[in-house]
Amino acid sequence: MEQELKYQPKDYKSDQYVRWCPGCGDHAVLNCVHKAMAELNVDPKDIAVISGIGCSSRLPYYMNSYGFHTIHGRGAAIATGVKTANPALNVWLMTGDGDCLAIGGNHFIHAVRRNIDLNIVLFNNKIYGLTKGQYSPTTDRGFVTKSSPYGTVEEPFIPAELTFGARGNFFARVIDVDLKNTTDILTASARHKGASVVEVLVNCVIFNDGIHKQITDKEFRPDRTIFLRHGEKMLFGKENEKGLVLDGLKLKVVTIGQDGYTLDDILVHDAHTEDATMHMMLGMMGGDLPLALGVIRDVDAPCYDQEVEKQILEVQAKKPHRTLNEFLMSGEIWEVK
Amino acid sequence: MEQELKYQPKDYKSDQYVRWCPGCGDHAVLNCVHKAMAELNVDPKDIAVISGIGCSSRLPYYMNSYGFHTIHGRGAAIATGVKTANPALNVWLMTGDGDCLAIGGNHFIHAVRRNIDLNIVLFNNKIYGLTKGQYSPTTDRGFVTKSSPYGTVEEPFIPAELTFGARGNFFARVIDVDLKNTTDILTASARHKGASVVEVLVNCVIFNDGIHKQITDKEFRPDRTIFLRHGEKMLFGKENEKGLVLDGLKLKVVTIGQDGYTLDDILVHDAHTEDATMHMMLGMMGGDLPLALGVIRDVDAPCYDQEVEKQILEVQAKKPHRTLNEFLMSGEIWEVK
Amino acid sequence: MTEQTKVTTLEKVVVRFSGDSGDGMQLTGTIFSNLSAILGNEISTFPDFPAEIRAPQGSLSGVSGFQVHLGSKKIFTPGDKADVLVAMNPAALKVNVNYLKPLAIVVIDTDSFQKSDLDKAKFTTDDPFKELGLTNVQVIAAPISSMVKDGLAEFGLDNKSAVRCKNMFALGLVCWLFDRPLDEAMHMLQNKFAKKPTIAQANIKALTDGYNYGHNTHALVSTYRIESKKMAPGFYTDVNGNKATAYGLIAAAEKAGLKLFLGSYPITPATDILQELSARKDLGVKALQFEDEIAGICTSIGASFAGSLAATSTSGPGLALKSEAIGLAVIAEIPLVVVDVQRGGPSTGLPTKSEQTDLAQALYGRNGESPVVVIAASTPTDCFDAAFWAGKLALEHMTPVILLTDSFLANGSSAWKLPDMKDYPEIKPKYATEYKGDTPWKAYHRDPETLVRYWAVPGMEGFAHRIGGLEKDYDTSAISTDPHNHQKMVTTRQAKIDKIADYIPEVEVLGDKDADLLIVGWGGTFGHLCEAMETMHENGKKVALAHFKFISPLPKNTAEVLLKYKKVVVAEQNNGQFANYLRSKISGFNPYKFNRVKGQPFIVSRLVEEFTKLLEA
Amino acid sequence: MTEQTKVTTLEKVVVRFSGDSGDGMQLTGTIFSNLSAILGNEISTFPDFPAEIRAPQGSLSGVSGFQVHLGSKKIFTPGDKADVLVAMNPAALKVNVNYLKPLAIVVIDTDSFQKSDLDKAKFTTDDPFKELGLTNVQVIAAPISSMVKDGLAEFGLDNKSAVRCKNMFALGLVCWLFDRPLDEAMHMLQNKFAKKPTIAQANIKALTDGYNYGHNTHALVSTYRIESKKMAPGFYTDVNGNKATAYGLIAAAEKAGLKLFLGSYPITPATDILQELSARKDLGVKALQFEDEIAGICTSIGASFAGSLAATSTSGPGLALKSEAIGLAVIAEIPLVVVDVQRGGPSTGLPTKSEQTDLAQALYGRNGESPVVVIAASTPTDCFDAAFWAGKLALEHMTPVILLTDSFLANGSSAWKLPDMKDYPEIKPKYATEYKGDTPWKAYHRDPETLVRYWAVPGMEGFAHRIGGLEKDYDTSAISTDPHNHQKMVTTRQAKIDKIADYIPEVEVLGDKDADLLIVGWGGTFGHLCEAMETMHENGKKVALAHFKFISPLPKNTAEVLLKYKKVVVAEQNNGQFANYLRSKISGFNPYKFNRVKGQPFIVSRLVEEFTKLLEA
Ligand SMILES: Cc1ncc(C[n+]2csc(CCOP(=O)(O)OP(=O)(O)O)c2C)c(N)n1
Ligand SMILES: Cc1ncc(C[n+]2csc(CCOP(=O)(O)OP(=O)(O)O)c2C)c(N)n1
Ligand code: SF4
Ligand code: SF4
Ligand SMILES: [Mg+2]
Ligand SMILES: [Mg+2]
Repeated sequence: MEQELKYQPKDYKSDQYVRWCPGCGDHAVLNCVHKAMAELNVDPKDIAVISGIGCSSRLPYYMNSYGFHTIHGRGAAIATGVKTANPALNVWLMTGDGDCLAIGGNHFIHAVRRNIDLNIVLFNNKIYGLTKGQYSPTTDRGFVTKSSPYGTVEEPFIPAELTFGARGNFFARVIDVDLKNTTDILTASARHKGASVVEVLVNCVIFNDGIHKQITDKEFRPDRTIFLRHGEKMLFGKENEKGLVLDGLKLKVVTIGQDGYTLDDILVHDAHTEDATMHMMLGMMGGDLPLALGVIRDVDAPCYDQEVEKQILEVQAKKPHRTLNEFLMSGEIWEVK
Repeated sequence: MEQELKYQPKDYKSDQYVRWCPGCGDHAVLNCVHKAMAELNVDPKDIAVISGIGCSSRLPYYMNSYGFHTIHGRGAAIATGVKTANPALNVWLMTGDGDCLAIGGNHFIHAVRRNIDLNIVLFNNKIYGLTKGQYSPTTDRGFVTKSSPYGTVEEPFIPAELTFGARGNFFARVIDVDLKNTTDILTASARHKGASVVEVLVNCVIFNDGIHKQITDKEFRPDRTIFLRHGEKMLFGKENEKGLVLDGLKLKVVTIGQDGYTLDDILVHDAHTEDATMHMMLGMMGGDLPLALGVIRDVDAPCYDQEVEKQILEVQAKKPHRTLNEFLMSGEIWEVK
Repeated sequence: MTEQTKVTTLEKVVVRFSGDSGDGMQLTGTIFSNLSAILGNEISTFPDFPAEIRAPQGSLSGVSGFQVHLGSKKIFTPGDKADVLVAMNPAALKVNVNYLKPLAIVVIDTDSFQKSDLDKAKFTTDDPFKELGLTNVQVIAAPISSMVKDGLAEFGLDNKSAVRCKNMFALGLVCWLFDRPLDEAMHMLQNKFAKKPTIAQANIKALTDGYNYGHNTHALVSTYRIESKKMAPGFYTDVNGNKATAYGLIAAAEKAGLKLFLGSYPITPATDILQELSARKDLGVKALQFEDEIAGICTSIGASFAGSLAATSTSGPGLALKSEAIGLAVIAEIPLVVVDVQRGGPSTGLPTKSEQTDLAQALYGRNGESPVVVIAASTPTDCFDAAFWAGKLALEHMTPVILLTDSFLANGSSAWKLPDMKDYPEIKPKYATEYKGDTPWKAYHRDPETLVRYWAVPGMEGFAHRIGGLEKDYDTSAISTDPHNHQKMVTTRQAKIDKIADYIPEVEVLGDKDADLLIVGWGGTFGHLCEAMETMHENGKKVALAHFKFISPLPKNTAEVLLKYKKVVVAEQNNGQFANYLRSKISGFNPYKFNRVKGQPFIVSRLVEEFTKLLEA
Repeated sequence: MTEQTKVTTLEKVVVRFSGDSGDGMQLTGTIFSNLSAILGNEISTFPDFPAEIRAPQGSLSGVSGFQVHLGSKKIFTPGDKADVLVAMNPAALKVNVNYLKPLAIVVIDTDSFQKSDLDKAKFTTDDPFKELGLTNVQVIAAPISSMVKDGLAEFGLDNKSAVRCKNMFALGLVCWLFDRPLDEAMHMLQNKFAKKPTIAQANIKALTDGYNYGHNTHALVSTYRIESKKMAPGFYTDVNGNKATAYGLIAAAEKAGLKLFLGSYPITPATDILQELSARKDLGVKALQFEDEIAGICTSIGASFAGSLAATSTSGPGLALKSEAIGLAVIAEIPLVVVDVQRGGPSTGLPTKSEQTDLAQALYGRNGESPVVVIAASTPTDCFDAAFWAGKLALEHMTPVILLTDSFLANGSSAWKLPDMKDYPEIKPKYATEYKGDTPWKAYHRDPETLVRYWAVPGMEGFAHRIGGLEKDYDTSAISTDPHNHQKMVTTRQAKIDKIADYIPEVEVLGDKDADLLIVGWGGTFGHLCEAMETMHENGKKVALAHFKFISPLPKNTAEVLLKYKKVVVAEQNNGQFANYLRSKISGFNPYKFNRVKGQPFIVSRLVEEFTKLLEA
């Protein structure tokens, strides 16, 4: 599809000073968002960037599009209204792990279930940044924060798992420091029709510095992460020497050339398969298995906003009246003379 | 564990008239709850039955225990408070598909994630009964209700899937008409330490009559459902002639003696395995596969209410002060004479 | 009958039980009238036995009836026409067809309205109501026989004995309709069947089941008032307050040339608005049910941001949940209509009853200085105009508008002259394209006259902007924490609402110019207050009525009107919320208060009594 | 300086920038004083160069300083002691040690406080603050150098040039502290480095980064007032309002012999209460963070039902979210403390600013007639007593109590004499075991005197019962829709709250018995109003102050007090919410109003000015 690219990343930048801390991972994501939009070639006037409250939720101010910085946790519901009212808009939801999964958890799972065509960017720094360091629903069990001075006693949500539990059809995971892939995947998420969830692992340099270090640092990344691409083998490691195979209902890491495993044994990633079993297994990796990055699931399904429009057209095709007066006159009426 | 059974089901019955419609599935569940409690042999004074709002949520009034009929959707949060404040209580949450999964969705997934020791009974009639017939988050796509006069355009939640997506450790599914199993499984759910979710498929004879008929009717039940029991083969059919096997990452129905399948090939149900992959596959069955009934997952994990208590004891073991005055005197103070 | 529930507006009521002679209607009627007497009603009854001793079952001549007229006082006759008819079979319906009031409630057993039953009563079509021309009755159609059979399964009765209890099911249903506790009826049944405890229990069970059925289904019963005595020429239809509200919103969207969006969540007694608008896909309405009330309002806020006329509908507890989001709409200054169909509170309270207890919540239920427009509808048909006004003010003044109706209006229906939309004023939101200021347009630049900010909608070229819940700079529209700016914005948001007084009608005073007593009311009590005033006029008293539809801001002439009369009484169905509000706004205003919080409409005779006392005080 | 933000209570302020001579402190100070002048402040500055021209880097003799004294009027000197000190290295800290006010804010660059730096300034330990005896200052310790390096990476400057911008980072931070917009400073930098655009840009970036750092971390800066001039003998500690609130709740639980439970969700400026109580596991407190504000209150309601002293803490938007659940606590009649630390509204508003704009929401923000107790704390240390009272009234009167504090109290700290719990009254909830009625106990049976229902807690033998949000029968405690019963319950719930007036102290009048003007206030403005009164006394004016802690119900002598004075002014940080409430309660009360909604504390001199005008009017 050859199309003239009319926009530059800067065309999406607003004139507001960016208020994030120096070194905050959100800066990188913002840049990637600008780039992804240029890539998508969409007119800034047709973009609506919605957010809740949190450091990450300030992003709309830094966009030169239409934007609405709303209230804590309600971004998903407000974005649902924007998109349903006007499906022609390109609607993004910028949200943090607290905003999206604590107070906003319900709107999030319902937006995902309805498969409304939103591009949801979940900034996961495993902490409440804006309120200065309390634990969030993604904070690891036992972690000490300002509101868990002796460590949390809760199991964290795994955003991929919750998304799939809520019938999600698009889930991707990226890291703030990987600008190239983040841009690409934001672009892919916007192209997906339906609710797409992109979890970005971001660093909060002030209140949770280094929380993703064990994964995102250049030295660990090749061995502790795997970047999934649809149709490609699930390989990772510095030399792509390792891969994933299925062992019963479990995924297993093997080294090519060891224990008799060859490249042929390695699984091929199918992001488009409807059954979510494998996507769930991939999304849940971690610990001994590499953390999955990239688009884990990307399946087409009816979009809420489109279905609403379609139903109106179907009904209207059967009924002639279009104005209130016509409608009322078509009902049970009587005349007084 | 031989223990004298001191209580009869009637000891848990209150003197209030039961206000459900004749033929409503909730009556049966109420009876099973009474029986399960007798089975559990727990003193009514140590039971707290919490509910939100809905027809099903009126259940606490029909119990002779402590009870709290709260506000729509908030039962899970209120029950969390009851149990955390006093872990010695036996706490039940009675909730409907609307109460639990629409307005109450967030409290539900968080209660499940925290693994607080609640017995959650989810009355799923796929409709809002109390408000007279609007669709709920479990209503099938396309279904016509008072608020979806042209059919819904939403994908329903599957409670098992959402529970697992929220890190759930106990999930069971039963049907209102099967009193024996419902009683047993309610008992098992109460014995489980942690958040246990029991989805009961109930009939709303007034606003959604027959919604589960295709599954619960005696004639269909043997072929369209499978009752899972930990450690037992996954068999079903009138003569237990059919069973489930694994075909790659998919479950498949086979007939014993056909296509070379023998009893040995049939999967054995392991409700206690930590990995939820198989439980998710079982919970998602339907359509061509039989609907899974019984306890699908039952895994031990730390309980929130217990962990909160434990942490207090740990901290107290290290600090001598127990009163506000002692604590204040141990801080940074100065004296004016 | 001083107080009753489902049949709310009537102070006297006629109930007729009618069925086959074997259906036990006499017993049913007797029990009902006895227990009404026990509850303090005056009663007059009329048992109406069939002429033939053994007429064929189901035939017209076999119909047996029992009529009860009951009320709080002065019941001299068994009444002419029935407000409620229980018709156990088609024959019973047919013989009573001329004895029904308009919009009477007719309870039928659908199990006895099968083809063969209709034949016996000599119906020729399968729609007996249509055939009888009964178009303006409210039918509660329940499968009574089969429910009774199901409900009594545990008693092991034979089929016939079981079905015989269906009269008690019907009685239970009527008891529910009139909020009659069942205890006395049970007692009577126990006595009557003292020797047959199983039959007693079965009858009691059927009675309870009928009650519960009514309770669980609410069976859509509405109340009826004639709002105006003279009917102007034109086309009419019946409409209840919820439908009128729905149509008013559609009308406003039409006049503004916008799509109507409703984000909502079911809640009694507001659900009908969602249901009516969901069905209006033919008119392009997007009325959608979301996961809760917060999502209901938040999707609407999103839709408003995207350029729709957006509304959300709820009742008290739902309004509480929407508080935070209303605040967002206030500071974002976007148009939004919030309909609150008031019911009995606090908390879940009395979900099917009517009150005016959400006024204070509507005015004050948000953090910060957070002014909104508050409007209240006064009759079922006025809900149309009030909703239209709400849409108009929201769009033209870029503000949330809370429209208060109540359960009584919502379910009450009236004859309604179809409005001609040509008679309604234009609705013209001020779009950013109309901005003519010297400096480049910013999101919070205002029309100097109305203080309304110009509306820019995503998709408009050249007006991309960001809004949100944080305080904004008056000039640059950027986030601001400047103290002076905050004061200025707080003052401006209030002034914007206050200025709306220039765009709404003044409050009218009905009745005597030189009245000795001014009655002040608002919202759904209009009919009763008006009737009370008229009755007092008939008694030769000089009274006037000032009834408020616009509450925030108040009409410009409010202080003038209220301070003109020596005696003023503010009558409302709460503990004095409007009176307090008026006192906080108008120096020197010290009215009497008449307050009832019973979940019931006012009773005209009581109003007259109390107001007359005030006059004499 | 009329208005400033983070350093809130001062009308004049002294800022000192201090660092090595290479650190650019003169430029920093100059820019800051210039832009303050541009913003309308009077200023007086004092550049303080090092004695030696080229003292060794980091040494005591190399310290260069620039002091600015600024305020709204009458600034004659550069000031004696600093309210804010920027110390770029340990030497700068040391030379300024004697020029700091108590609780001054000290900004340091932690990157320059390493061992080698401390050595150069001749520190012998690794804790310079301790070594200098600087225990009562507020330190903002930021890794300025490294953040500047990181922040400027994109400019490709060499390390030295980059680090040289650290003065601008410090300036940005101070600008944030005083709410100075950066535009002017940027302008000056652009001019200064006109020929080196990269350097200009780098300096601007560092400036912005410093501002953002302050903005994002808030760097925990609090305000300080001396509440009482004479200190009674005893042990003291510093406490801010949030901590005092937390301790007050602990104290109430202790006195009642109950566990304290707090269900909460973080929100500025209330988070500290959750954090302080989370750390009090040593005292057995269960203070837990839940998924949102609704879960916060609902878990607390559950805990209350289960027999704890339960509380929830939040700020305005969170209170809005809790509205529906507060209604449940009202109708269920269970004890519950809801702490609302007010901040600037509406909506998200100005989260770090202070207002009194949630009073109306606290009083009225629920559906139905839903009365609660409302209390407001008047000083940081009074938060302790107010929270104790809240717990006591909640438990002894089985009701939700809303405790209003505000951002100013919450973050303001005071010297606090440790309370001896023996001096505090007992807290005795009425348990069901104390019920002595004739009929068997039911959940809504009441103590005839207080109208308080008896408390039965799960686990108690013989008192199992069901409560909920639906209206209950006065006698049987079963669900009831009876109109008379509803009226009775509505009246009783209100009467129960009204009766609490018998159990709280009367409002005290401070100042002149025969005052010409009575100042009326409530909550966190006490200090300023009191100071205003005292200043006016010094000016020979006769004024008095009635400051309210108990708002619903009002103290019994309220009407008497308010109607006694010829002139009364109600002063509050909102648009008149308390004044309106008083007017709705007290016939004939027509006060003047003094209202400011700036997110800032009152300014005493303005109060004096305005009140004096009123006296003369
Ligand atoms: C109703 C409400 N509750 C609480 C808050 C306070 N609050 C603001 S942001 C936030 C959490 C932010 O965490 P997250 O969403 O992870 O964003 P981050 O700052 O980490 O990017 C909280 C609790 C609020 N603004 N509104
Ligand atoms: C805040 C609030 N919103 C809405 C309602 C109205 N309401 C009561 S129950 C209910 C749904 C009931 O459905 P479900 O939970 O499935 O229970 P069921 O009646 O089917 O057993 C609704 C919408 C309410 N009572 N409170
Ligand atoms: S506090 Fe954390 S999340 Fe917020 S801007 Fe700073 S680094 Fe980013
Ligand atoms: S309406 Fe439905 S769910 Fe409610 S009681 Fe009747 S049958 Fe049961
Ligand atoms: Mg976060
Ligand atoms: Mg349901």
